[in-house]
Amino acid sequence: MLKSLFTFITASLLLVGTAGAAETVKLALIDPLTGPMAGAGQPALEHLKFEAKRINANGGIAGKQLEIVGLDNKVNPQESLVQLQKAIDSGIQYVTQGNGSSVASALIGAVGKHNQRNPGKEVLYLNYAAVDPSFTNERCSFWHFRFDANADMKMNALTTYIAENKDIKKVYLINQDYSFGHAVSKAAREMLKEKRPDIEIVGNDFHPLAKVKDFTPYVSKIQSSGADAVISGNWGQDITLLVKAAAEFGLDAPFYTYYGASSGVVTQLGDKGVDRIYQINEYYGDFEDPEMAKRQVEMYKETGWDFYYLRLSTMLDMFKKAADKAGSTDPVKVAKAMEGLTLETTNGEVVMRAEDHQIQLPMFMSVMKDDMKYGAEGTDYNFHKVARIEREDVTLPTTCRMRRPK
Amino acid sequence: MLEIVIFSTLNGILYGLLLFMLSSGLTLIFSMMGVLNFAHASFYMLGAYFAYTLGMHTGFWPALILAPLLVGGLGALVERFGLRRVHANGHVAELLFTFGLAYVIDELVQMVWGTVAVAYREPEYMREPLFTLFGTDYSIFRGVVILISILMFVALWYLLKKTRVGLMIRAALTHGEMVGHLGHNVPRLFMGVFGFGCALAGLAGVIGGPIMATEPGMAATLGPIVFVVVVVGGMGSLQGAFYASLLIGLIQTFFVAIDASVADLVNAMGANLDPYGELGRISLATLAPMTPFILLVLILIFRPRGLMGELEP
Amino acid sequence: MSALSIKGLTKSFGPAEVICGVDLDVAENEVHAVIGPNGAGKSTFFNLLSGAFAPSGGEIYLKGERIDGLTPEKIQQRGLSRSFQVSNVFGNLSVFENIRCACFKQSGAGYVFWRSAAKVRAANQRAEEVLDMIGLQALRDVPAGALPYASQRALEIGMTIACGADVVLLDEPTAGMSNTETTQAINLIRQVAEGRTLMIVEHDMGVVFELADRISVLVYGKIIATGTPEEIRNDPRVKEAYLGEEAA
Amino acid sequence: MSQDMSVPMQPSKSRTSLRGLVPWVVFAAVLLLLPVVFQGNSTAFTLLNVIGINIVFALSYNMLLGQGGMLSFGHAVFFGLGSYAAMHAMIAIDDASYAGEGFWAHVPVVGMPVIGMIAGGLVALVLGWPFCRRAGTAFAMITLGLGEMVAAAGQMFPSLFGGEAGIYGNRMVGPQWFGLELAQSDDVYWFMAFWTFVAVFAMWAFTRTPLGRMSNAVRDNPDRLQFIGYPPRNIRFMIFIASGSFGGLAGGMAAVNYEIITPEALGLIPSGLALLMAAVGGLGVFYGPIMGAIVVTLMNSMLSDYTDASILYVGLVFLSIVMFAPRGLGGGIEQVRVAWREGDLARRLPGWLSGALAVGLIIVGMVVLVEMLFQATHGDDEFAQVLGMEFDAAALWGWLTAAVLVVLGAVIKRATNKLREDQA
Repeated sequence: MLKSLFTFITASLLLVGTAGAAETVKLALIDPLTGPMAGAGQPALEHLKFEAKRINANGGIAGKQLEIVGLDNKVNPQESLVQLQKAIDSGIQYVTQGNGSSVASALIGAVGKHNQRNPGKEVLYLNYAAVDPSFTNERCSFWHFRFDANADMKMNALTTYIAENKDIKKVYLINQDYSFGHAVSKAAREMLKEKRPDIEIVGNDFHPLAKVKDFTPYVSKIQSSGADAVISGNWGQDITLLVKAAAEFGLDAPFYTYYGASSGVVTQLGDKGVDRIYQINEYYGDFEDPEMAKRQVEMYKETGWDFYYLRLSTMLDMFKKAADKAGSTDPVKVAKAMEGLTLETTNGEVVMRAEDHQIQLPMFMSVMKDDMKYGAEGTDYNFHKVARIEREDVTLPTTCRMRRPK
Repeated sequence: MLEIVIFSTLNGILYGLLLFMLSSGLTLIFSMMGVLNFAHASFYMLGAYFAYTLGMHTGFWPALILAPLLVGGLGALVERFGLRRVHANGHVAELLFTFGLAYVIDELVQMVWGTVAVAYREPEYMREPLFTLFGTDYSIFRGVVILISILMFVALWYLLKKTRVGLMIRAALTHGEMVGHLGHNVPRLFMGVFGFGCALAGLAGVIGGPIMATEPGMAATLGPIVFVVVVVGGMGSLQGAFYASLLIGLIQTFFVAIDASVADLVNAMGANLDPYGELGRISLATLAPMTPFILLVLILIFRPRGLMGELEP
Repeated sequence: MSALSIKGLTKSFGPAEVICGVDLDVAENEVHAVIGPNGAGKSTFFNLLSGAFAPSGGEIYLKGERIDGLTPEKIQQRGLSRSFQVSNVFGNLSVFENIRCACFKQSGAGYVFWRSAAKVRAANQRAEEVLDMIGLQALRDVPAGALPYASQRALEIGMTIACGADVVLLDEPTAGMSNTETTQAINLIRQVAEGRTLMIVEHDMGVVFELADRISVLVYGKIIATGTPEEIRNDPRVKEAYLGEEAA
Repeated sequence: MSQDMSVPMQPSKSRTSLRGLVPWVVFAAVLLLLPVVFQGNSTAFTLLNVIGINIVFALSYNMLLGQGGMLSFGHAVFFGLGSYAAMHAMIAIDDASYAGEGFWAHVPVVGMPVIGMIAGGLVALVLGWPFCRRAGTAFAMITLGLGEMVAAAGQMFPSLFGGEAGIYGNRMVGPQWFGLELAQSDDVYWFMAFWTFVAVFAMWAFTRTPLGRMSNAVRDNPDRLQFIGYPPRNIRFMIFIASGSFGGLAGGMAAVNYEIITPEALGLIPSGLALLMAAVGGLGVFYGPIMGAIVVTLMNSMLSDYTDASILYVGLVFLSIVMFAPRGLGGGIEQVRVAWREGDLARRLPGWLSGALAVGLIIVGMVVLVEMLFQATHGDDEFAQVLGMEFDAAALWGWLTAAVLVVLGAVIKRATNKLREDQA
């Protein structure tokens, strides 16, 4: 009796799960939607859904409607593979992720193995924010495309900007204790020694990812080191709480960050952040382009989140252009079409380098300012552009030797 | 160098006092009812969230009183309709109940307040510096936190040592049945103590929320450390919990503040560990989150009754 | 050589001295009863002999070998086992399993995990014998916690002798039993006594005088008299201790 | 310690009669039939593989709690370290078979659970002795400390634990035994089914050995054990090693299934999962944790497709079992089996059925309540769907139906309580 009951329950539950209309193409976002880093994953999901409407409005992906599926991985690589398997089992062939290079490295491995074992049912992984340089160098994979500048490219742009600021003599590095954090720290030390040998690195701290709640001990260490500037690659709650503790303790050294405009920073800091939090990113908060301004207003009204992830829009636009060019949503064809693809964006032309699937785009240094035209998180603070670093100055060579399918 | 020592001590004491406020309630409940309340940190979280919601309407100080009362009331209801029912099945069942309760509270909080951290901040005027030392400000709020926790420790000590209710609670700590025979309504006493313990956790939440970030994961991070405080401090001993939480607070803060590696620490004590080996290279800062649990295992092996406790868990 | 010899045994809990210097020798195969008013220290005395408490002073020799201060399992391994005044059995295990657990020690099979317990022939056979002896074959599969009172007392005795000890301490084996149950218990104890040295703590004078070869009277932690049942019955000191001043 | 949590164990007759083998034949039949039922449905196979791992994990946990009375909060340490050992072995196999020689080149990936078992056992052997001094709260606390310590250590030794990214390997390496290529999840299923059967049978056989009986004795009455010649600490230590070994075995199975292991798998959350599965399934019955593993795994992975509140339901189910059915699902079934065997099933059925109906009504009422609460707070779809019906949080009648269902259920339960009492 037990056996039939069991089979009946599982079968009925599973049948419902696999039903899916034929004419949509699904893109699964595997990112933290709960837990300490939900502030990084949730806005990405809302941004994708918001932009998917626009994509579907003008023709969708090779004629098919784009559907976004959110899968929560709580920033854990093992849970991510469980969600990946779930996505693959329900027929999804496109996966995107951005928070945590540890997760990204697991996804690259898993997608590679899956495609090798299931020819004809390949899966493509579109990475919008995991910037560990190795993914487009020694560990590059045909099935992985990156739509954000990698850690070394960002540090290249960041250190060029810092080099011009003569009164910075001592720099303190603080990063998350995993592959990405160590990559940022290594690049910072190497590039600063090369561009400004006179700058002294007075601290090089690593703290566990997403676990530190109170950064005061680290801030008092920075304060006593007499640093003129702090460089940090932290993202999500790790940057919000770090700058909050710094503001609270009256640490006046400026912060040069990768993700300084993460959700929560502007609200937490208020005026204490003005002219002190710098960010190197592919976009900024001035919204000079009216089309982008319209999207910011609409998106905030609809979802309560700001139009922060321009790179997600670029990703979807490129995905559409490649699929339309290939005339199909088959991952292998789309991947081949996307190699070397150029796209005209609000910041000028960007190109997906065929050699290592690393996007080449201009970067912007921006700093937190008050009474901005389009404030973030309902305040009137946002990140104002202070410098544009052209694509040629950002780009770096690659050591990738990619194995392409026949 | 002096600056690091001063500020680390201040931060350590603050973190220790917060841990004490959180674990004092659990010490009472754990030693009197033998209930290992796994949901204690969840009540701490509820305190923070209630203070956030109430604070918007009533402001900080009224919320400082109302939120713990609300959490205490909730705790009493939980004891009355849940824990009491499971009491008959023994301590394992009580523990499993609180384990499930922690699950449910964490999920309800996410349902009501959302999965992203809530911007619960101390009031504006409290962010100004109380004093500035070596260019670092120490905010008024942190001073208030230290004040409140010291006041709470004194009040709790006075209540236990000097009042009749305190006498009854201390008697029930070791001889529960005898207190029953003396005509005190022990079930109501348990309900009161459980509610009071949860109120203490709620109070810790009200002042801990702004410092430790109010988000659904805050219970999970502090949960295990609270048990360390209670066991290391010793069963039934409030002073034990006080010293244990200060000890853990200071150790964890100094491990982060000191810029040394395991090799430096060990070699300072005469050993010669290769500073670039995999073990030697670990910085004390990364070792910091592990220190409370090393302390717990060591105490349970070498001094099971803890610093000040009389009876073993 | 005596089975059990106790020299100057003392035990105090903080200031209170419960056993104040006991000297006693129990011969081989003797049935020795220990009687005395409530609170005389009889149970503490048994706890000292079986290792539950460590003595404060004095020595205990089991068949010539010193055992005071050893842990209960070491004393049991040297051949002394005891029963409990309050039934102390494995509640969720069946009667047969309770007895068989006690039998594992003799065949050294307690830690075996590579063979089924049913295959440890020596232990199973011994358990069946003891079950027959204590007359609980009918209740062999009933969980020990669900047994009626008298059967639990019989199981208590069964587990004590199943360990194969030759010196057995029985702590009030017939407490709370009806007359018929007491007579059954007496026959059982008589069977148990064959080839073993027995010490019994008992209140029921009928049982004591029926079974005991010799009796010791313990009052306020001291043995005031030891002798045959006849001597004890007529001993003035015993009457005085039991019946108070006016009897003397 | 957990006296009333466990239903009395009915020992099978001493001679293993044919009747004793029936459950194993049925179990084997189910394992053989499942791939036929779910032909080509890879979601089902992924789920069944996880259920297999969780069954072994929950049963190995119950060797400690249900059988030995030792409540542990660090069981994931053995699972995690067993998984790490198996993963390192897989990497070694990959390197060795690439080079074509060396010991590891001959070890098949299907043997990983043995590596996991050895690792788990060794860890328990090395760490266990100071832990087993006392059961009860002290044991719970010290295992909690161990679990959190090892999880924190996981971040520190990159070569051993791989830091935040963990360590991953490839299961399609080395010599393939039984033609198992382990490419697709249905291929992995045979690997899982085999090891699940072997582990479950071994753990059941363990309960029939003298040490297995002695573990029940140390659970029921550790003090009496001393007086029949066994120090309780020795018995607990050996059970600790046995339970750690089978925990490591489950870890080895997980290494092959997921091909990745991160320090997260060593902490309190997976240890809590083991406790959850064993308690829901029933601590006092051997097959309890098997049912618990199936129900909890299904709820954890399938339910989240239908409702955002899936984890809340897991918590609520756990709470209601601890409060209303402390013997868990297994305990309930054992009651029915015993009643059926003693032939008074007909007499007691009305009481049970009415009780089940009452509980069913309360559950449906609660589910409607929770769904509407979810939809009201932050659901994006307008209606809460429960069993096909739609409830709108704004409309009053939705809340009314929920309240009526719960009250009706409670009334029926109270009314039939009397019926159940005098039937007991």
